[in-house]
Amino acid sequence: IQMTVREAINLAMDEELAHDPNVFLLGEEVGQYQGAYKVSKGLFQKYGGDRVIDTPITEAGFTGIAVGAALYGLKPIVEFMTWNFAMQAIDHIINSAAKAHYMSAGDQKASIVFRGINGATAYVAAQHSQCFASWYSNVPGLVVLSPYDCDDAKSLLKAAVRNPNPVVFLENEILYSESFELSAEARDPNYLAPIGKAKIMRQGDHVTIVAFSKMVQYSLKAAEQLFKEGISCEVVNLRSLRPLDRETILSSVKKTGRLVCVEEGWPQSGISAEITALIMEGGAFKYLDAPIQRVTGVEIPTPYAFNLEAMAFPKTEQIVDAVLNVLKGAR
Amino acid sequence: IQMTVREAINLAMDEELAHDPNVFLLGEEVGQYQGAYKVSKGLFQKYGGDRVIDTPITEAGFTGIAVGAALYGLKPIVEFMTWNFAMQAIDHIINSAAKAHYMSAGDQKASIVFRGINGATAYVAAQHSQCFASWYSNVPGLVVLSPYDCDDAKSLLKAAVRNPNPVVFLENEILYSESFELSAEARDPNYLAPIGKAKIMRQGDHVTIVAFSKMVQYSLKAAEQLFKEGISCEVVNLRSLRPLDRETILSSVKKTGRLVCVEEGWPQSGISAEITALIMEGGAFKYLDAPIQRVTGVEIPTPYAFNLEAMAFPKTEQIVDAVLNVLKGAR
Amino acid sequence: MIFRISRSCFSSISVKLPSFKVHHLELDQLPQTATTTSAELLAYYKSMQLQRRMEIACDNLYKQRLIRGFLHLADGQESIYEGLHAGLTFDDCVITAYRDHCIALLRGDTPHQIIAEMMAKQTGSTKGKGGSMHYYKKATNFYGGHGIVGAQIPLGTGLAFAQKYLKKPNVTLIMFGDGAANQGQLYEAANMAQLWHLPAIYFIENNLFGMGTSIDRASANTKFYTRGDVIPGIQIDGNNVFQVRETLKFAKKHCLEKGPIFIEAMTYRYHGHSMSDPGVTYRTREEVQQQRKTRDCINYVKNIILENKVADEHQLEEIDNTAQNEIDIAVEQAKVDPVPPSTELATDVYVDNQNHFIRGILYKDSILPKSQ
Amino acid sequence: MIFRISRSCFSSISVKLPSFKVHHLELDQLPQTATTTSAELLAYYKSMQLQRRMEIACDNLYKQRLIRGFLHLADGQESIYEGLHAGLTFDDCVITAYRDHCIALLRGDTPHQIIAEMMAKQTGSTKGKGGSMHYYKKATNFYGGHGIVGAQIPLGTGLAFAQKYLKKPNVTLIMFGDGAANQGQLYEAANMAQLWHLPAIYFIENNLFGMGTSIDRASANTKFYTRGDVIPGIQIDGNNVFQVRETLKFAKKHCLEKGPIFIEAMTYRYHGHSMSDPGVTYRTREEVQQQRKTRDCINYVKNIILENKVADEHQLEEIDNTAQNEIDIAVEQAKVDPVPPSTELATDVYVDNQNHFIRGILYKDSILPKSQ
Ligand SMILES: Cc1ncc(C[n+]2csc(CCOP(=O)(O)OP(=O)(O)O)c2C)c(N)n1
Ligand SMILES: Cc1ncc(C[n+]2csc(CCOP(=O)(O)OP(=O)(O)O)c2C)c(N)n1
Ligand SMILES: [Mg+2]
Ligand SMILES: [Mg+2]
Repeated sequence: IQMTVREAINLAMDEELAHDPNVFLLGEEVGQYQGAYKVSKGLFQKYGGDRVIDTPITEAGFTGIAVGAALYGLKPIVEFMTWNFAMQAIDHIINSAAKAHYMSAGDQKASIVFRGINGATAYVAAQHSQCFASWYSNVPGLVVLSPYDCDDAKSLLKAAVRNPNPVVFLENEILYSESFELSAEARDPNYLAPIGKAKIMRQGDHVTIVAFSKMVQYSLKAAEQLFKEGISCEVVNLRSLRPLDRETILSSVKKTGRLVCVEEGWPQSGISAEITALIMEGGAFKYLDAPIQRVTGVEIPTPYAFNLEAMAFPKTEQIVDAVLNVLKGAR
Repeated sequence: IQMTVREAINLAMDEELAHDPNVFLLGEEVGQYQGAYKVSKGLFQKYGGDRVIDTPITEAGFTGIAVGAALYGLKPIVEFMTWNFAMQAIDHIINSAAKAHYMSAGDQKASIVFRGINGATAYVAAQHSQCFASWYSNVPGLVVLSPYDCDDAKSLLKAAVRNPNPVVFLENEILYSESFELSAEARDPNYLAPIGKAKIMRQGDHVTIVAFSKMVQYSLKAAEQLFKEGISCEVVNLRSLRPLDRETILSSVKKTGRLVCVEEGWPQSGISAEITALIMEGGAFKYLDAPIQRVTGVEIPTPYAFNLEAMAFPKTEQIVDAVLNVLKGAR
Repeated sequence: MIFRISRSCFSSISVKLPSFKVHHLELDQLPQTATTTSAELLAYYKSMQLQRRMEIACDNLYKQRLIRGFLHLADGQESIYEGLHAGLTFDDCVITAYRDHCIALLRGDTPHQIIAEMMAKQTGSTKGKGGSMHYYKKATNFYGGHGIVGAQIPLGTGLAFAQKYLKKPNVTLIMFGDGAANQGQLYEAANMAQLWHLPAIYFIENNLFGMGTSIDRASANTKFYTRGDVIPGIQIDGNNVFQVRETLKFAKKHCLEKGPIFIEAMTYRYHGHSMSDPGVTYRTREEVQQQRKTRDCINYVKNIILENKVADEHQLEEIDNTAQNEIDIAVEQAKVDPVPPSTELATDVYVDNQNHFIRGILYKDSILPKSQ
Repeated sequence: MIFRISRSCFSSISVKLPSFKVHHLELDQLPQTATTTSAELLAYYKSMQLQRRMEIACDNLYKQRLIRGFLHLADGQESIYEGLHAGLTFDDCVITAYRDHCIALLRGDTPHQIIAEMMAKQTGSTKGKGGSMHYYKKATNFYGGHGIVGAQIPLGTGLAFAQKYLKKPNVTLIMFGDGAANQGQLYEAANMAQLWHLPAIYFIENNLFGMGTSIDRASANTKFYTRGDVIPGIQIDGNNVFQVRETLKFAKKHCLEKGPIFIEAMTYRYHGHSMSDPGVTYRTREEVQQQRKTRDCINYVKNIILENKVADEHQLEEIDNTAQNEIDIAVEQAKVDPVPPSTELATDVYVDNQNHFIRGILYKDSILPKSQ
């Protein structure tokens, strides 16, 4: 069956709310309004206001409350209307949730999911379209996931809810409305995706393209386009940004000898920077036939103007360009 | 003359308060108490409570107030007792300060310095010893500086205060009490360090060591120790994390062909990851004779126990080890 | 357009103000009437019509997909902006959230600049960089235009701090919604404003909803004018331009003498929260109709004009047409304006932009600092 | 140690409570007296002595550099911890900030575990991982031990949320200082607690200073018991263990029936804020002496014991000695305890730690997941 990523996330939450009475959803407009982006559609009607909870616009407060509830033993899903607003609450994600288990030598556990849209949303300007992938994945104690398609969205979100650790779940607003096939495996309500495993979306020999979220789509398109020119790309969908799937990345690069990293976020100390460093220290350096190329968001706050915004984030074209570069740029 | 880094920062603030009546300092305990770490010693007495301002323990509030004052045209220095507490205020640093100039197409300007101790402080455990260098330096619109010695501390802080952009200034508590020579140049009240310039602390040929803040010290010690074994290390003190001094880093690596990056923070998407990616794309890849090695904080929340804490952060020993590795690990 | 008006432009008309509610203040400190003139009434009427027609034009442009992303319209709330404009000067600062077009207009942007901005054109107020939520004008002390709920509150408090620091005889008006009033940063900022006697006016536009959430579902205390705790507060009818104006005059004086104050203005937005919200799932169509019919802020001025025979229906229609015409011209101009040139992409990141390396999507497309 | 006491252990003694101040409550809802027994008096006395001597021992250990980093002592404030312990059960949650040793003791940690933790030993409450600011005990519903001012307030509100969600007949006590009371997250959390009728007790330990800043320099409203706005509040003498206890009993009942409540307990810390603070730059030595002499919380119990001839000076001294002895033994044991093994460095980062790659200082020293 086909469904949108919005529906896949909705389905994951629906199943998890049904599966465990200690699971609840809270956030701004998640209940009666059914979600600012309608991701929680129908859940308030189905599970009631005690389990699908509308909060005031107080991110620090409700995030702290959710972490506290998790420490007691509940399993909250916190929806941030966007991850941009979570900056008001980031202290609770890092200091109250991520560090609690370690500081208490295992006494305090917070099984909690923080989810919402991350990165560029169309035409909303600088304060509403930052990518926080590298910040959160910098922090030990957190699990950080970023789904691409419906299979990812559903089976990773379910895995996140059942994970005993705090999980940061980075969604993409533009993907919400895109349709994908939901595989038979992912349709099974008992199926959880393995956390920490990347997914090879397309096999290839000449070059590896590593991407996550919306950028997987452009990478696949680039691979398709390049295939017509006789270039065979392997496209790796990271899915998990912490832990990173070191084996899959390293073995793909060892095979192809060339790597292009794609991300929507800013380059400096981004995900692609980490992948580059991982190649260096993970033993794949000597297999590299060309310097790794990054394809990233331009280093600017996001502009509103449609034409400028389009220039601010990677598209198929630049990925193709980067692949051609790494193929050309042998040492 | 010799002075401590604490005194150098104090002197910089003293001179800037004297230089420009629109400069003021605010933060918790900066006034009557003379600073939790005594960095603002004597300033309240000298400039009075209108310019050296004690705030309640409300980071989000006073940071927002300082940014607002900067937008009006004042030049605030905001002291965070530690950068850990600035997570409560990070939205104002990023969304209110860093993005204002761009979103307003230049109408809004915020000349403001956010400063305080960053990274590991001794024996204070996980919530008080996180390094935020990579997060802030990820963000366009910010300038991010991290001084090592007294020359850096004084002349960079003065440059930060006069810079027209929001500046994040990352200090180190352990260095506060360490003494360094203040050069004649830096003693000059008119001298400002150039922002975006790294400093070669020691010339060398066999390997480049890049570090910032406290880690420069261990790198210098490692270089000294290795020198006795006939290994010549070039030690680069980054000083500016945004903008990075690409030329200095690249040309050093082109010369030595080997690179060790040292940082106290967590590795994933850290500063060293960025330097690695920079080498790749900046044209130094082909000069590399061995994979770049990172020497970083262990990927854990900081433990309190003295013995564990000592194991959590890089020391001279691991830098030496890394240098020997890159020298051995030729392809 | 000139027409004869039936009474002198300058003879004064007295208007009775609605009752106030007060917190830590005495009712008799506040005026019971305001005076106006024919000229002023017509000016208010025209300006409020201009605001409304600008908002409606944006609605249409959005439906044509010529404006995109978030768009928060303020029609229904025009008297607030008109009143604050009348009660303050350009030396007083104003800061607000994303529902900011009308304030931009009153602080000196033209309808053309404002509309062109939303249409993402080079001629827009911020050259297309900010869009609907981000207008500013330092020259008239308008500080935005903020997309993060609550963030403008400490920022505005900081503007007031600066005014006091520099000994200016001015105040800062900090506008926010009933939803934003629950943000902790309000309490942090207001505490400092009171401790330090800052000239800060905390102005709550209570339009009964924060997105789809009614005030009673979001706020344990819905008397927003009392939310400053020890800080005095006033509740007014935001639909009454004169009460808004007089309250701001009072507040300004109060602030400069005693420190901060809270004002809660009861108002109503006709549109949904933003364009994706039809605005009638959490409230009824009838409720919106009822508000329009009985409490419309432009009608209120219109009625005074008619009652006092300042102008007749026909003359007001002419004003309406002029306003509409002005907006139409702005829209047409904006439509043919150029989009920002691609060189604008990487300007304004820093004040000294030319000193900075700005990486492109690919490294080879990066912009180098001038020095390199 | 056994000694004869001069009256029956169980005959009840009535104690007059100091007056309350109330906000949105009636004074006559609160008790004027409390009853106690000889046994209870002696138990309180002993427990409070144990707390104080533990704190003093830490002070000494700090001076010997056997405890390091931050150390926030609570001597002077023991009656608060004793009173909350008496007024609640282990099914009620407690959460606090970094001034947390005494609560850890009352929630079941031994002096040895507590002291060993500060001395960074493997036998410490959290194996040396948390140190002085981070004690926890899920088994008795003690949730820390937080180093970020104010963070425990929403967290505690979340514990109360969970209790209500799971329909437990219990409450959460959320402790914080006068300084923390200005944090915006308090107002965000309290708003939700009131909206959702959560069983949350917001308990302010008002020791007149946040670090070196006196309450009047930090708070526009220093009547902390009124800071919940529409939430009822009570101000009490924190030095009176009975008033603390009775107020908590009242508050627990109130919470379960009606929702949150604020309590402000007036108290005083004898030490500086932490060990780097001599504590006498922003207040005088005389003031501290005066507090010790006239308002000490242990003396208060001691005097009741003596007045009621429950025990004599000599017998109390014996109790003191026992307490001291217990602490001394704990200290000696902690001194010889081993430090945590290096294998502890990378445990407990995740609940399922074995599934995670943990990078070492050098890549080659990384810990691989079990699967690899
Ligand atoms: C910190 C933050 N959280 C959430 C949002 C999303 N959001 C934008 S406006 C809004 C409602 C605000 O309501 P109110 O303050 O009453 O203002 P109004 O829109 O009614 O003028 C919300 C939830 C945001 N922009 N920022
Ligand atoms: C967010 C944050 N800001 C600042 C600090 C530093 N700090 C620790 S305790 C403290 C004073 C708190 O005072 P109060 O709340 O009155 O508690 P008390 O220490 O008096 O018990 C400060 C400023 C911190 N730990 N967290
Ligand atoms: Mg509203
Ligand atoms: Mg205190």
